[in-house]
Amino acid sequence: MMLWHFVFWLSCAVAVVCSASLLFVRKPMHGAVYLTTAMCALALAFYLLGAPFIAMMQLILYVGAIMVLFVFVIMLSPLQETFPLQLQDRSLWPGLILLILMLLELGALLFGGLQVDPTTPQIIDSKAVGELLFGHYKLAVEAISTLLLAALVGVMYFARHLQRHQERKLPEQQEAK
Amino acid sequence: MNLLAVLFVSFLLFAIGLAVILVRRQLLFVLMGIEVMTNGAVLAAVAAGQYWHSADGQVLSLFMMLVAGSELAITLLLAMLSYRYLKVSRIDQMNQLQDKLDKEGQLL
Amino acid sequence: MTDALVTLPMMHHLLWLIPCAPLLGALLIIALDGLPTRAYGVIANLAVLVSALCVALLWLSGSWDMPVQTAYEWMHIDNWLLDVGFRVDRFTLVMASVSAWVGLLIHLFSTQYMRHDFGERRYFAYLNLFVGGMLLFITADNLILLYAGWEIMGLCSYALVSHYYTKDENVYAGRKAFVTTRIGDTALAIGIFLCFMQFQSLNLESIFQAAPQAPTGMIAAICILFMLGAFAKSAQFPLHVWLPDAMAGPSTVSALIHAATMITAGVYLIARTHVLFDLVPDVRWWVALVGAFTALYASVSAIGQNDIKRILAYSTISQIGYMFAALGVGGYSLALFHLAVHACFKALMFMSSGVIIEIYHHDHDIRNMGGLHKQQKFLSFAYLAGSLALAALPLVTASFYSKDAIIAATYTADHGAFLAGLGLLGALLTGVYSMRMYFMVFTGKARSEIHDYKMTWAMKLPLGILALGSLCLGFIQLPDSWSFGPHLLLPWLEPVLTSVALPEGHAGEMLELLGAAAAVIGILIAWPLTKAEVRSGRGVGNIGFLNKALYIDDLAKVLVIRPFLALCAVLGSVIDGLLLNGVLVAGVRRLMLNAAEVVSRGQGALVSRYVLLMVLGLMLIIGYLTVQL
Amino acid sequence: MLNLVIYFPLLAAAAIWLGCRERGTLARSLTLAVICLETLILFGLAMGGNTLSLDAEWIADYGIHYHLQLDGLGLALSVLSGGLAVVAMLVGWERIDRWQAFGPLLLATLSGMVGLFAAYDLILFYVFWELMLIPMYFMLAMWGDPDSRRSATQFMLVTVTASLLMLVAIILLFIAHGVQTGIYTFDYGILKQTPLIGNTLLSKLILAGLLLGFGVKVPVFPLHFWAPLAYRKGDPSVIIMLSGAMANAGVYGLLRFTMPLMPEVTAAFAPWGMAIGAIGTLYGAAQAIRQEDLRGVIAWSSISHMNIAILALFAWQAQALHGMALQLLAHGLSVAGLFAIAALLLDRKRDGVYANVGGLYAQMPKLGMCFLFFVVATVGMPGLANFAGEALILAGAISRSILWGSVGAVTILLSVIYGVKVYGKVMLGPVNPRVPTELWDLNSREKAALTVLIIAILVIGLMPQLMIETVHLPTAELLAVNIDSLFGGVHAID
Repeated sequence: MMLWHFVFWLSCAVAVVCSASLLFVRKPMHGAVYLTTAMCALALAFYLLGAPFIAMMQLILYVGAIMVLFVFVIMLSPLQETFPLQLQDRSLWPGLILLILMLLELGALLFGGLQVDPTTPQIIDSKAVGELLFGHYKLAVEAISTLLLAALVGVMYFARHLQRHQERKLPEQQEAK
Repeated sequence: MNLLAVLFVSFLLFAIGLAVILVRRQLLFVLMGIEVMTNGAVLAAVAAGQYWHSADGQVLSLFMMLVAGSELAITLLLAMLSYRYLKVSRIDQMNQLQDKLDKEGQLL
Repeated sequence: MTDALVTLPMMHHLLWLIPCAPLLGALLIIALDGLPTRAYGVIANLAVLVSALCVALLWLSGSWDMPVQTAYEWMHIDNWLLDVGFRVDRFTLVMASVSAWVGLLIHLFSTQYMRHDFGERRYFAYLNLFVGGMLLFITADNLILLYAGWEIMGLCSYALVSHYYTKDENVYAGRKAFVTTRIGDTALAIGIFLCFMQFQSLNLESIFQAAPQAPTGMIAAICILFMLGAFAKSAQFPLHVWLPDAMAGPSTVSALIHAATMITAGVYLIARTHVLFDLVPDVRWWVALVGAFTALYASVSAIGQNDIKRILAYSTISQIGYMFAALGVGGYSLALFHLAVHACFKALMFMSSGVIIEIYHHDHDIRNMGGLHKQQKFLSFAYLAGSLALAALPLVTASFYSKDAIIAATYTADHGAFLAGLGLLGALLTGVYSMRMYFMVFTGKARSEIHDYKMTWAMKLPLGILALGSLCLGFIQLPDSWSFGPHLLLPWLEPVLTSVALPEGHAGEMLELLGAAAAVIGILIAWPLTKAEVRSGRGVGNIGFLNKALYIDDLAKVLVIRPFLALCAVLGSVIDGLLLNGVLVAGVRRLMLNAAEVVSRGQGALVSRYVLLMVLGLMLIIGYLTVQL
Repeated sequence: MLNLVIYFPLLAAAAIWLGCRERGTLARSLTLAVICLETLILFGLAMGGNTLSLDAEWIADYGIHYHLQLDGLGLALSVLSGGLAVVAMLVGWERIDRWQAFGPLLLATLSGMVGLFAAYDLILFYVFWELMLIPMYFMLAMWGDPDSRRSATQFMLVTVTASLLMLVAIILLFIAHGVQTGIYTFDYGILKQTPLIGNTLLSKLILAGLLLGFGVKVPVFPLHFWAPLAYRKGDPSVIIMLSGAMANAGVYGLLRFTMPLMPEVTAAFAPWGMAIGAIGTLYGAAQAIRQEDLRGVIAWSSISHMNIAILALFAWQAQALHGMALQLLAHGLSVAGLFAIAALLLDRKRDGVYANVGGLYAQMPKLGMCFLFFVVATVGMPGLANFAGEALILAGAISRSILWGSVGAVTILLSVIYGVKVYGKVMLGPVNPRVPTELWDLNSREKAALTVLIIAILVIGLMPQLMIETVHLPTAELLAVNIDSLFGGVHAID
């Protein structure tokens, strides 16, 4: 149990620290790497919480799909600039102050009066999830699948836009030459 | 497992994501911040589900991931388009749809 | 009297033809397209002939005691029971005869007179409509139908006065006629509605029966409103302003308006509703006062006119004034008598004046005429008959018998001496202006070129008949005080129209003599006056005060029309311009714009600001939860 | 049958819209055919003299019924709307372009109007009300003078605001009625059975909302500010529908939903309502006198005449209400005739501003005669339709209140001033040198359009009893709300 606690909180800490580093990195690529790390750490945390299915999904979907997308975009994007953090920008401060206030409130909320019994995590396997998914939530699954389809169509549409833009650009460049 | 502590971690993640959005105004970082926020929410959902020994939390987080995935697929492409067409990368420069009224109240 | 020469029981069912034949004639003329122009004149004549014959048949069949015919139910809602119904009694019959037969003569005259004129078809349609309207007005058995005829006449007067529409002043004259008389129409309409409110009926008979029980105040209000209506229609002071201008139409139209239809309608209205007026003698007295005053005022104005038609116009106003004076003292049958006489000589004079104007090449100014007697003998004698009748030459002309009786009758009313004095003075001046006009036109040397004009039988016949009427119509009713001669009209009308007591003895004889003397003196003054005027080239017509008819018209323009238009403008700019569009519309617009600007600035398309607001919202929600738990 | 007459134009509109994308002339012919058919069906129903009705649950939770009932009054107004639509089409035959859009919009409006006159449920009424208004906005904005956009937008904003107020009032009425009786329903038939009692603040608010909502459409005197501009700038064909047919809907709404549903508060308001009607009548007429163009005069005269109807409405008296029904029809016909004349002049490139016209009669005597006929009808010549309405209204109003009835009667005078003035300025007088010499007189299509109106005006004027009998039953039913006992206040202000 001790080990569980150690590994769990460590992975949580890694996730938090890696996320927080997004605030400071200069290059998007570095940010993507930190984000990937954080997600992997979270996957571990999910596993430890007793949700192996979600842990795998976290790896497959987030790390395997979303982050890859990120990396693709970063690599494809034409401008390779760096974005340093600009804290001297005054307009940032009210937001940060509000954020800190919110955190304080959260702390007060969570640790102020709530009493929650600690429990030991039990493993809820993919079978249970699947039953629920295709039983009670089947309508939501349909909705989500429609959403995915819509996203697919949307992406294809935009991608064609992108293509046409490039095609238009090419002759112009040739003429310029 | 102390649920409150896990929830606090998830809130922390959420807050960090929000902070990223607020502080870093480049499109890519904003998107990353959104991902962090989503992750925080997913963590909360999973933890709560496990606490109640129910698979609902996991189903919910699965949905969230899928939604986040489809959202990101489109927004990333849009980000790319905005680089190409508008030549901007900061979200506060992307205000082309802003209302601008002339003196007579007609939209310019 | 009731022995019928011809027995025609069907007559009760033909009453509708009297007003409807000319109306249908008008409809036919409008509807039938593409006929030769002459055919329209024929249709119009036939239509009026039908109603004239119907009236004649009524006489012949002796059915003058209230034949009533209901054509169909017009509007019926609860006690608003309104039929299209016609009714004839003795008084109506006289009036209808005047309108129909004089109207027929004018129609006949028009077929020649308006030949090759402009807009003949339109002219005949309106002419028919006009006569139809008048006959409808006369024969109607309820107030609304009466009002309908009244209004149709207003419309026709508008259309016919502005017959030569290509000139702005003619159009304006038509408009003025319609609008001014419409003032009276409004009063009449309100009066009718009050009648309905009071009696819950529109039928004349039932109103007359219920009238004695009604509150006097209400009857007085109704009578005042009717009186105003009559004044406007009959061009009594101060609503007479439209009539002199209405000379813009063809002369035959003037003849129709003055003799057979519209102008006399006011007289008829009051006589028709005399049951109500008898109940409120105080109101009725005002009718007499206005009438007598108008008689004098119009004679004064007529003296100062140079336009032949304007002289005639003022003479009409003056003569109608006498009729109102008679009405006001209760001499309804006297008014009717004078009305018939006046119809004859006025139609005659107007139609003749039309010819005269043609001869002098559309010049209306009598100062440029003269010497016509040698060229147009028939016209001259006809006109002389008319002029003398207008001047009421004693014994030989009809209006001596009718007008002097009126003057005598006014003497019996309250302040009778004053009323009779006004009348006598008017009679004197009438002699002056009427003979001045005749002398200026027909005697002496021609002051401008005289064109050839050949009158055909269709023109001579009506003029002849009317001239005969102007001279002889009076012999049916010699003054009551004369023991000899026929007394046909007034006693015959007695069952319908109560007659008035004339002054007895000394005063009566005095008045008779004075009346005769006034006319003769007037005529005698006219001759030297005309001589002097022809010689010097300057005369009464050059006196601006008289020529402008005491400036009443201009006064009305300044005092009524302009303030009214200004009021309209002020109301419009204050209510619509300032309050509604200025304050309300523009204010709301301003408000919306400002609000939009604020909101628009608030959103500003800055994503980070949205996030900030989101954070704020989140903070508040969580804060709320924290406090709650 | 009832559903058929309501939805037939709407379905036809959809079909024409989908089917005649590029074929304007086909759309025009089809639209005319549909409107003629619809009008004939309605006319047949009106001649039949039966009241059609249909009742079904719609949204049971809120007591909303699909309740339709088309009685004599509704039928008469529906036939009028259909007839005016025919006239509007005929006079806009060549001038209006893009029939593939105009036709469906016209049909949709017509459908809304028929539905509105049939609706026996407040929510249903509201639905049809909006169905009637929205196509009208597009017709106003897309056809008409080049700068009609602005007036159309103003029209839209004002009417939408007003109809929202009306909706709020309807909902408040629903609640108030529910509180009073325990039955929560929008069904007019049920609401009518148990009218709202008492002169409370709530009922005053409801009345105010309804007055504003319907009054804008009429337009009642101080709410008329949108109308002159819209009437002047819109295409005359559209305005025929707007002023001739649609304005009636406002009066109809007031007639149905104020007095019968809340007699006490309405009766308390009635003297003020009569005052507003009388003053509005005079005001409209006075403004008409001031105008310097044909369409401006017609617009104001329309406002003036609709306010007489308001005078009658609040007199709530047998003659006045029958007169009001006649007046609605007569005003619709005569104002449509005048706007048709304006349309025909517009076809001849004459916009009706006094400076650009004058002496047209010489070239177009037939058009001039028709014009004069409509002017004369408008000024209330006996024997024509408007007189029947006005005489009844004024007689009824005077019976109720001598003061306001008499004030209203002054319109007899004022109407003739502007009527003959506008006729004289446009048609008579010296020929304006700016007028081209090759204007054509009426052609057969234009004659047909005007003849329909002229015959209708003559028939109603000469035999108003036909119309009175048609509208008698519903009016008598309305008059069953006996307010004589409630009417103490009227004579008090005399």
